[in-house]
Amino acid sequence: MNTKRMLSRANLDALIRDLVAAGTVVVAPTHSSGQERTGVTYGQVQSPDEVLLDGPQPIRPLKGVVFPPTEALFRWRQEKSAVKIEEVPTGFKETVVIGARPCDAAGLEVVDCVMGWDFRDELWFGRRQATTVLAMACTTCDESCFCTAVGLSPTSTRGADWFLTPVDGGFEVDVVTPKGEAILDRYKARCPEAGGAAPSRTAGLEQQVRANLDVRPDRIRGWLETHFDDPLWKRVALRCHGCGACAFVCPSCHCFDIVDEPDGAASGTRRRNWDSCQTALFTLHGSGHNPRKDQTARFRQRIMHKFSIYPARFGEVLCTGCGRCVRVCAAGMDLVSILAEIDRAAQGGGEA
Amino acid sequence: MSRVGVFICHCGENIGRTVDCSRVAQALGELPGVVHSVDYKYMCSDPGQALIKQAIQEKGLDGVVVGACSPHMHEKTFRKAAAGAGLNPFLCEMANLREHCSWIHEDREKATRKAVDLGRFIVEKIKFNRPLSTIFIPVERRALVIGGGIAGIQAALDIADGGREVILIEKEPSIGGHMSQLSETFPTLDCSQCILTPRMVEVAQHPHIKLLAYSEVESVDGYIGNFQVKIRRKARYVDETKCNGCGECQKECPNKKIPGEFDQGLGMRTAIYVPFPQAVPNIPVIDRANCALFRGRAKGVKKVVCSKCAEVCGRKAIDFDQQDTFVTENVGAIVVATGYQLYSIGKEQDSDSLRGYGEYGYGAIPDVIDGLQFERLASASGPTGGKILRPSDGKEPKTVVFLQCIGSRDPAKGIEYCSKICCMYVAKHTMLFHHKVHDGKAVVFYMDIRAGGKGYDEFVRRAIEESHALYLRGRVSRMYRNGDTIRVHGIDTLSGEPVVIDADMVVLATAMRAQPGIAALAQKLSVSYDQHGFLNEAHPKLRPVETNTAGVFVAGACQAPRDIPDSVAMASATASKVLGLFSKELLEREPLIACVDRLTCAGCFHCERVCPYGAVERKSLMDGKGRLIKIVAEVNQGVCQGCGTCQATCPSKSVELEGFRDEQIYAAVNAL
Amino acid sequence: MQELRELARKLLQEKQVSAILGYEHGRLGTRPAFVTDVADCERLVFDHRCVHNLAAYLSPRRTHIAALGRLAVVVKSCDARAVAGLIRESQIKREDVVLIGVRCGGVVRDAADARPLSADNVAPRCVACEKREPTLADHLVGEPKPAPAGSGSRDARLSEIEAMSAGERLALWMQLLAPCTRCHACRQVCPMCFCERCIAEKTQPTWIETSPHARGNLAWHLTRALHLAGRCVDCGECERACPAQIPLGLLNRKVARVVADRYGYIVADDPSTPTPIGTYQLDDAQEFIQ
Amino acid sequence: MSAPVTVGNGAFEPSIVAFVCNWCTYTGADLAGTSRILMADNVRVIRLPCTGRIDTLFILKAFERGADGVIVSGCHPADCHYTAGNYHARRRFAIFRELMNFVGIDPRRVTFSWVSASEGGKWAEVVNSTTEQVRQLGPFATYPEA
Repeated sequence: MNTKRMLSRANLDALIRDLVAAGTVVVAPTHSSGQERTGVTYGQVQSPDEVLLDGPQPIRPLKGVVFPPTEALFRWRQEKSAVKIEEVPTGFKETVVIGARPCDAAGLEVVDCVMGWDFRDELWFGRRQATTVLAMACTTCDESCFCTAVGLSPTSTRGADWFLTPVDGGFEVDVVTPKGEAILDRYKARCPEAGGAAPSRTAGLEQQVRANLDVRPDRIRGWLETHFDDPLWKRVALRCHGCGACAFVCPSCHCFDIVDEPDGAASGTRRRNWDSCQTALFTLHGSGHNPRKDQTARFRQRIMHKFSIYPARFGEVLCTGCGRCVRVCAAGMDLVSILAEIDRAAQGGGEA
Repeated sequence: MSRVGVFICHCGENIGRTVDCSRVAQALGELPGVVHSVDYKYMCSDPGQALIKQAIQEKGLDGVVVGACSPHMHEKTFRKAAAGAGLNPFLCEMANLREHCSWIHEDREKATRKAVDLGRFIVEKIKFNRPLSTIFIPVERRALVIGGGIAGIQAALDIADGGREVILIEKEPSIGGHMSQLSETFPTLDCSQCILTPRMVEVAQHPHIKLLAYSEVESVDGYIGNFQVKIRRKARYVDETKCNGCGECQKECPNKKIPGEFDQGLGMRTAIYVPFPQAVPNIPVIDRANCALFRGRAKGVKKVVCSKCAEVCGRKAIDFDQQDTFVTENVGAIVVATGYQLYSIGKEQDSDSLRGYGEYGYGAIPDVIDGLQFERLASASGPTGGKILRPSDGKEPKTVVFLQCIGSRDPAKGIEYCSKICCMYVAKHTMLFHHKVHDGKAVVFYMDIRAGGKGYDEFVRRAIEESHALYLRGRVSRMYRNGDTIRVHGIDTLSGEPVVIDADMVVLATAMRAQPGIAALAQKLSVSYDQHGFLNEAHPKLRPVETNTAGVFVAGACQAPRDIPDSVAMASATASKVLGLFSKELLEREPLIACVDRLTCAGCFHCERVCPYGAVERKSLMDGKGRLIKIVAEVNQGVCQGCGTCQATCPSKSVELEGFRDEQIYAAVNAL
Repeated sequence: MQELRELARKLLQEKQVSAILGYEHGRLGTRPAFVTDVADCERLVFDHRCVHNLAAYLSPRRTHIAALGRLAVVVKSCDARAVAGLIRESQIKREDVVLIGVRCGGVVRDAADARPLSADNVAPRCVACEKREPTLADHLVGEPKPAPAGSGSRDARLSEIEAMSAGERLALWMQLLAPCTRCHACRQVCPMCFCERCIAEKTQPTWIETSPHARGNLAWHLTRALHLAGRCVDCGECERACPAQIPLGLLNRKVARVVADRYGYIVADDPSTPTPIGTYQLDDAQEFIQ
Repeated sequence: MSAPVTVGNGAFEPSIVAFVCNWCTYTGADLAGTSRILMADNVRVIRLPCTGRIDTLFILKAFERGADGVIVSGCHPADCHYTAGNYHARRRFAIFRELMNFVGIDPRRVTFSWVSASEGGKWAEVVNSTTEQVRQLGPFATYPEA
């Protein structure tokens, strides 16, 4: 399992063609098609030409592959004296993700904790099982990246079944999991054993990311546990619109809403859809009471959940430092600065 | 789970011929929530209704769907039947299987399928119907009548005779209106004053009528049954409580050369004056513009220029420092009877849409007068003591030309409508002229003679046949002074010949227009008006004296040109509407009105902007400590008529129209 | 910039307001700033990177902002249109807010874009903007600025879509709306979306399905555009906030053009003009009605 | 939603919902019935008090539920039982129709009409012409997935 292998660019292309030909769904960073603004996103590709491994970070995380923004749970039909439930065929398709960012691959593993905790979410794990993640070390980063601050790095292999490190002429392949082995077994011919250590193209990236933010999650967690009513919340949440875009682009946010959508007077589908704790509706009670009464409370919840509550329960920070929440925020909310400020406060540095 | 009962009517063969009613009943019976479903020959018959009542009671139905004819036909019937069995009537609805299905389709299979669909819509809808109760609104059983002409007087007297208190307000110093200016009235030629004056006195003396003359409506708040009307009592400068109407002040007033309004400028009055001898109330008013004292004050003269009236008044009733005062009256209904004004034919018009008749020389040629001026000349109480004399030289005119349709029916001059009364009063004028100047010659230029009405056409025939008025069908193109006379160029279109007449006097039958200021009053009352300023009735045929603002009624010429019989009839009609409204302490209204969800209303007031009735009000919500939480919309139950435009406009659907709530419509669409 | 800071200091010192809502330079670009301390007025900036429409913060639903007390807000002319909308629709009172109008020469599309303003990065609406200083303002700061460089009509894309067949248009919109995840960021940042409970959140009945599928997405985006008819101030915030990069401005722009063509109404920063919805003319065009 | 009705010859039979006002069009449709005017059976009428109450959401929902066409009908201008509901509706639907067209929903699927209480014949024409038009356009298939 620890043997390094070499995958040339030509062989990667061939691998993609092989997979597509075998009917496997191949997901990779690609141009978001048909949009007015061009961007890179994870999407299903049909040929290696569509794959963009050198582009910027995809605008949406990988989580949609195993956790679609909307999915049917079951259908119901109200009959004269009873309600009938019909299963919706799941049909998890075998999927291979090529070129997942380490932060996105790690996100899947982090969310596994909650999905398999008190109740095993078969939809999540069904798709997880059917999905093989060939993650790739980052070759670019920007001022919003902070994976190193949450225990990851541009080369961390968490959540990856294969880990590709870009080298001259192709990629060095680490096969990380048995699932990775299984793929390797099928396509061994494309990945000969590597001759020797090739020079990595990711050097220096980790330092760059660390320069953005250098904090300790345990210190942050300690501060959060004792500062529920800190004035910091009110101050930093002021500019938050509560739009929730941060949650929708987050690789680790996993909250969902369940709705019944009728398709007739007495039948319909129960679906689950992505949701976000940043909107008032998220916690609105039927009585009209809302325990998180304003944006201050809602923003605090997001930070608490990621850096205190989730770690307390699962020992994992619910954040992979991808930086999408920073990039996407219309109001310039900057989690990097906020975490830095909390970390400083935790060290007795007080308010920034 | 609902317990809905479905009742499918065959309507004899009317539905049954095309729709398989038992199949419809069976299909609807299979829907969840339907616990009873039957078909029957005639649901509206007594046994049919008994079926419904029995099922309600035995099966404990909480909704009844009758698949039969149009709800316009029998909704009331079935709701009453449902109520009879103890079910809230609003939990009963109809599916229209006859007019909308069996009568318009032939294919039995398709019609049956459609009938099932129509029934299903209503079954699903009714699951969301809510029991509703009639809304009761307390009624202040006092009425306000605006305008003290014959229409206002009649309305006030009828309401007061019905035992309800009336506040009658009149903007002029005396009630009486235009009718008090008339000499005789068509078609009977009885003296106007003789029939009007007793009614005016009756108003003054009626225990249930509170007369506020020389007063105007300042503002109106509230709604049917509960209006608050603020009234401006204009300063007369004479204390009404002290004055006994002796008239000494008028005798002493040095300024006696003011053209009097009552005589249409043909007679003179003093600066302190009573408009006419029979005025009610008989209390003078000071015309500030023509009073030496006030003119002095206006110029800044310190000393009192003249105070003769005050000096002579034995009761010390003159008060030069009197101010306008305001009173607020609570009333349950309002009758608008503000009457009309005459179209001014001169060049100066008060509206851009109107053009005058410069070519007829009114104002420039003194012996060209309008119909009301002729009334004053013919009136025994008028400036000439009832003699027909020319304003220019006081001579008796021998040839008088009457022109009809001056302004009326002339879109080029800005008025398309017929003023209705002119044909009749011109005929009357020719008769009065004939009676007073036996050798006189009356010539009438007319477009058409419109004499519809009891005894009206006979009246015109008498003018022609007995008073020998010459009626020429045609228009007058031009008039100018020709020495002592007025040369009139016209055409007789029946002979096709041009006509030239040298007249001693010309009388113009000018159009009737809405009162100046009517738009402002209409806005205060939230009553709509047409492009000419006449107030709009709620329905031109079926609700002719109501307006779209519940509790506000119209009588007389403020609604359209009206003659005296029409005005009086309308006035009595409004009185009957008002008394009907006042017959109960509580007003009952259908509960199918809008209702705002305060919790979700954001107070943007789009609903307020679209409401045709002004039924949306602003309500401040306070917390327990009296701090403002937010301002939300609130629907006034007395004003809302239930159109639902507010709900379709509300972005968050925070206002719901009962009977057609979103859930009900959604359920119907969902059942598609 | 000094003029703006001086004014802010004065307003705070004289206690005319308890906070200034303006812009500051953050670590990664300009962002909204809430200044309550006179000393912090130094942080205030205004330049071509001040893209945000701060009027959104004035909604009474933002209770955490309302708690700050009386605000002075920095407004560009597009932002002032939104303030006018909030006043027109009774959300705030004119006297409850101090408006610091700024003369604006256009802003960039993306607040994080540090480059100078150019035809490449200018927000398209700014090129066509005919009003470079707000009328609705208590104070006006900055020098008059020229129109930004930029090319092409901003409605070119609109016309292009209009020229397609119905089928092509439908296919296009299905594709454009497909990545929508119904986060409703478009709504949350919109200064005119101030409802207490959005129609998309109404569940009895659920007119607009919240699922990000074709039905839900189309119903949502059409209804939002309709609710903004005659109200959208064309500030571009919805499009900027959309994490799926959906060109929402096209829908709003289309409706604005319909409203302008049919009813001669163009949204301005005058709170007294009534919106075209809520009023009507007897002779409104009805060529589409049989 | 019941499946699109297919009759003998297999031709497509559209499903059409009509939202009509109570006072004019509903009564006009009643008149068409009393006058025994035969018309297409594809239209299902839902009664509202006024066109002012008819929401664009109704139309969207009807399409979502499988309608192939929609009719919205009310009182002629100046005839509105509630004075002005139809004027407000006219603006609402004018904008809605253009927006709908812009996103590619064929506006020929939605008929807007003024049908008075005396126009039973006109109602039948509206029903027939809309049915024919929508039949030509084929099923409404904007929403691929369930």
